[in-house]
Amino acid sequence: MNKKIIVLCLMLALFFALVIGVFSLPSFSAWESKDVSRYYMDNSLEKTGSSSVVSAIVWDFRGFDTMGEETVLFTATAGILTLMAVGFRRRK
Amino acid sequence: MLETLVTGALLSVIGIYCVIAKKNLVKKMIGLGIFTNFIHLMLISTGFREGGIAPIIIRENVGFFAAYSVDPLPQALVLTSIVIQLSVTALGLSIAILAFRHFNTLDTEKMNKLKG
Amino acid sequence: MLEYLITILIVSAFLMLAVRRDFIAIAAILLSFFMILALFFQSQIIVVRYGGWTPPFGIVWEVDKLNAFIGLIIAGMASLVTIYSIKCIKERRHRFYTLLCLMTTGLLGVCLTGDIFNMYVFFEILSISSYGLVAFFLDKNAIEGAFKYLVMGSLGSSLLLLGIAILYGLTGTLNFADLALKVSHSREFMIALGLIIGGFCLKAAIVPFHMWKPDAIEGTPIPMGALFSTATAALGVYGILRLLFVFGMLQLNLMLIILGTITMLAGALLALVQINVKRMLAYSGISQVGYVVMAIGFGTSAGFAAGLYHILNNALIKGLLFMAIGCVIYITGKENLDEMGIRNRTLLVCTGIGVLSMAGVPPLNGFVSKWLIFMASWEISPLLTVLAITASAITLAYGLKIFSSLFFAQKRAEGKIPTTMLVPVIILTILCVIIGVFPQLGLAVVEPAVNALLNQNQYITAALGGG
Amino acid sequence: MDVIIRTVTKGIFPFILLLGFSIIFHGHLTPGGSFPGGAVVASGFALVAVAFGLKGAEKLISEETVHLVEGLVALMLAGLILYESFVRKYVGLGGGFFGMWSSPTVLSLNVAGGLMVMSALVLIVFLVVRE
Repeated sequence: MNKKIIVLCLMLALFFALVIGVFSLPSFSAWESKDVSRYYMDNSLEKTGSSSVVSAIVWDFRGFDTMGEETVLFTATAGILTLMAVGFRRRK
Repeated sequence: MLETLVTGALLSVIGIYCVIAKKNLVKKMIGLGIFTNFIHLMLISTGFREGGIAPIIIRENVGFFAAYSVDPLPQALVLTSIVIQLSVTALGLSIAILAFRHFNTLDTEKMNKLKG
Repeated sequence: MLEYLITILIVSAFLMLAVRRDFIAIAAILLSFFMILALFFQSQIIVVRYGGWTPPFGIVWEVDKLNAFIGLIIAGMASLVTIYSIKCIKERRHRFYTLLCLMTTGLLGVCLTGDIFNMYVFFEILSISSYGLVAFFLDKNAIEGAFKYLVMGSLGSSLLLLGIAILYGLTGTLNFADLALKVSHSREFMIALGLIIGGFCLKAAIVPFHMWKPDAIEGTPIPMGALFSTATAALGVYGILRLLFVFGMLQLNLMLIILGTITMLAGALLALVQINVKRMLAYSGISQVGYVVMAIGFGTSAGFAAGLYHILNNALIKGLLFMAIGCVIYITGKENLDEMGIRNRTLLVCTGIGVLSMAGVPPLNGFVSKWLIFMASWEISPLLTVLAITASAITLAYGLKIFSSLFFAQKRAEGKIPTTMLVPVIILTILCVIIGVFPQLGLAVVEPAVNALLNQNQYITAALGGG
Repeated sequence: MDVIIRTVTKGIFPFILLLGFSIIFHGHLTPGGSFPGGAVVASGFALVAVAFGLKGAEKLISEETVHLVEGLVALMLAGLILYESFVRKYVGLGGGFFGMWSSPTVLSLNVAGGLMVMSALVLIVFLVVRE
C-alpha cells in the first residue's frame, strides 16, 4: 500500500512537470516548411488517382511501410499460432 | 492544440502508472494501450491546422484543397501504428492466457520473476 | 538486389505457414547472408527506392560500409543459428523457423533502412517475433520472461515512436538525410533524440534498461540466446551510432561514457554471482556491450575503431560460447554451473578457447579489441582504463568459473552431438583464433566502416542526390 | 447462445460483410480503407463464432481457407508493392478522377490488404476462442 502511494506521488509530479513543459514548448514547425506533405497533397490526384490523400500515402507513396505493417500483423498471427495451437492439442 | 497536449500528459501518466503499479497482467496491457494512445494523439496533433478540413479531395475543392487541408502524413503514420499496437496487444493477451494456465492467477505477486 | 532480399525473406516466412517445410526458411536466411556478403564488397553507397518515388517523398534503403558491416554480423549470426537449430529444436520446428525468418527480416530491415518511420516498423517486426520466440517453450520461465520483455520492449518502442513524432513535428520530414539537413540543434531536438536513443538502449540492454535480458534468455531456446546477445546487441549499438552521426550530435559523449562504464561494471559483477549458466552468459553479454558503448563515447577515431572491432569480436565470442554451452546442455540436460561435466574433447577445446578469448588472453581475438579499447581510453582519462581493466579482471574471474566447471567436473556425461550443432561452433572457433593471430584481418574489415562513420556527408548526398 | 442472438446474427451477418467490403472497395475515395474494412468483416465472423460456436464459424470459413487466403494475399502484396508498382506502370490511371476505377493501384492494394487484415484477425479470434 505504501509503495502505491509513492508511485502515485511520483506520477503526479511527472504530470505537473509535463504540463509545465507543454506550456513552455514552442509551436511545431510552420506549415510552409512541410514540403513533403505538401508534395503529397499536390500530387495525390494526378500521380495516383486516389482522391483520399491518406489512402494514397498509405498504399502508394509509402507503400513499403504498409508492407511492413502487414508483416507485423502476420508476425503476431504466427506468434499466437506458436503459443496457442499446442495447448489446445495437449489439453484434449 | 493546448488542451490536446494537456490530455496527452494526463494519458501518459495514467498509462505509466497502470504499467508500473498494477499487479494484474491484463491491467498492465491496458496501461500499455493507454500509453500508446497518448503517443498516437501526439503524432496526430503534429498535423494540426486551425480550421482545417479532412484530407479528401472532392469535386468542389480541387483547386484550393491544399490551402485548407490538415496534414495527411501523420494520419497515415497513425494508421500504421494502430495496426502494430493491435498486434502487440493480441500477442500480450495470449501470453497472459498462457500465464493464467500455468499459475491459475493473473496476479504478478504470485509469480517468480514479474514481481516489482 | 536489396529488394529481392527482403522479398525472399518475407515471402518465405509467409510460405512457411502453409507449406511447413523447414528448408524454405533455411535457404532464405542463408541466401540473405550471401547477398549481404556481396553488398559488403561493393565500393559505392547503394540506394534502393521502393515504389519508384524520389527520396524525401518515398522510402529508401541505403547501404554504406557501416550498414554492411553490421548487416554482415547480423546475417552471419542468423545463418549460423539457423544451421545450429536444425537439430537443437526438437518440436514445432516449422513455427520456430517462421519466427526466426521474420526476426531476420526485422534485424536487417532496421539495419539497412534510410527512413526513420520505416525503421520503427521493422523494429516492431523484430520485437514481436522476439516475444514469440522467447515464449517458444511455453513453460513458466519462458512465459514470464516473454511477458516482461513484451511490456518493457513495448514501452521502449513507444518511446521510439514518440521521438519520431517530435522529430516530424519539428522538421516535417522522415528521411534520415533530409532530417539531417533540416534539423536545428534545439532543446526539443535533444529530447527527441534522447527518446529514440532510449529505445535503442533498451534493445542493446544498456544498464538502466537491462532487466529483460537475463529473464528472456533464461526462458528461450539457446540459439535465440546467441542471437539476442550478438545480433540484437549489435543492432542497438548501430542505431545509436547512426542517429548520433547522421545528425552530427557529438555532445552526448559524456552520457555514453557514463552509461557504458556502468553497464560494463554492473554486467560483470552480476555475472559473477549467477549459478545458472544461461543467465551468466546473458549478463556477460550486457557487460561486453558496455565496453562497446564506452569506446564509442570517447569520440576519437581510435575509439570508434576499437568499439566496432569489439562488436565483431563480441559477436564471434558470445555466439561461440552460447552455442558450445548449448551443446553441453543438449548432452547433460542441466543448466546449473556445477553439473556441466562432459567427455567430448572437441567441445571442451572449443569452449575453452571461447572462455579464454572472452577473458582477453593474448593470442586470441578478445585480447586485440580490449587492448585497443584500453589504448583509446588512456588518451581520455586513465581512470577509465583502470575501470575497464577491473571489469576485464572480473570477466576473467567468471570465465574461470565456467572453465573449472567444465574441465574439473567430477561426473562426466557421455553423449553424441549432431554434426549440424558442432559445425557452427567449430567455424566460430576457427574465426576466433584466426582473427586473434592475424589482427590485421579484423582491422581490414573494421577500417572501411569507421571511415564511413566519419564521412556522413557521403551518406546524405547519396540519398538525396543522383536523381 | 440463445435463440435471439442466433436469429439476429443470421439476419445481420450479410449486412456486416456488405458494409466491410464496401469500406474496403471505396478506400481510395472515402475515409477508411483496408484496415477498418477488414476489421469489420472479421468482426462479422467473430459474431458468428460467438453465436454458433467455433463449429458454426468454421463451416463458413475454415482455418485452411484462412491460411490459403493469407498466403496468396501476401504474395500479391509483396509483388504489388515491391516491384515499382507495376499496376501504375502497365494499367495506368483508369479514366476520370473521383470514379471507382480512377486509381487501380490503390484499389487493388486496398483489396489485398483488406483480405490480409481479415484473415489475420479471423485467425486470431479463432485461436483465442478455441481456448
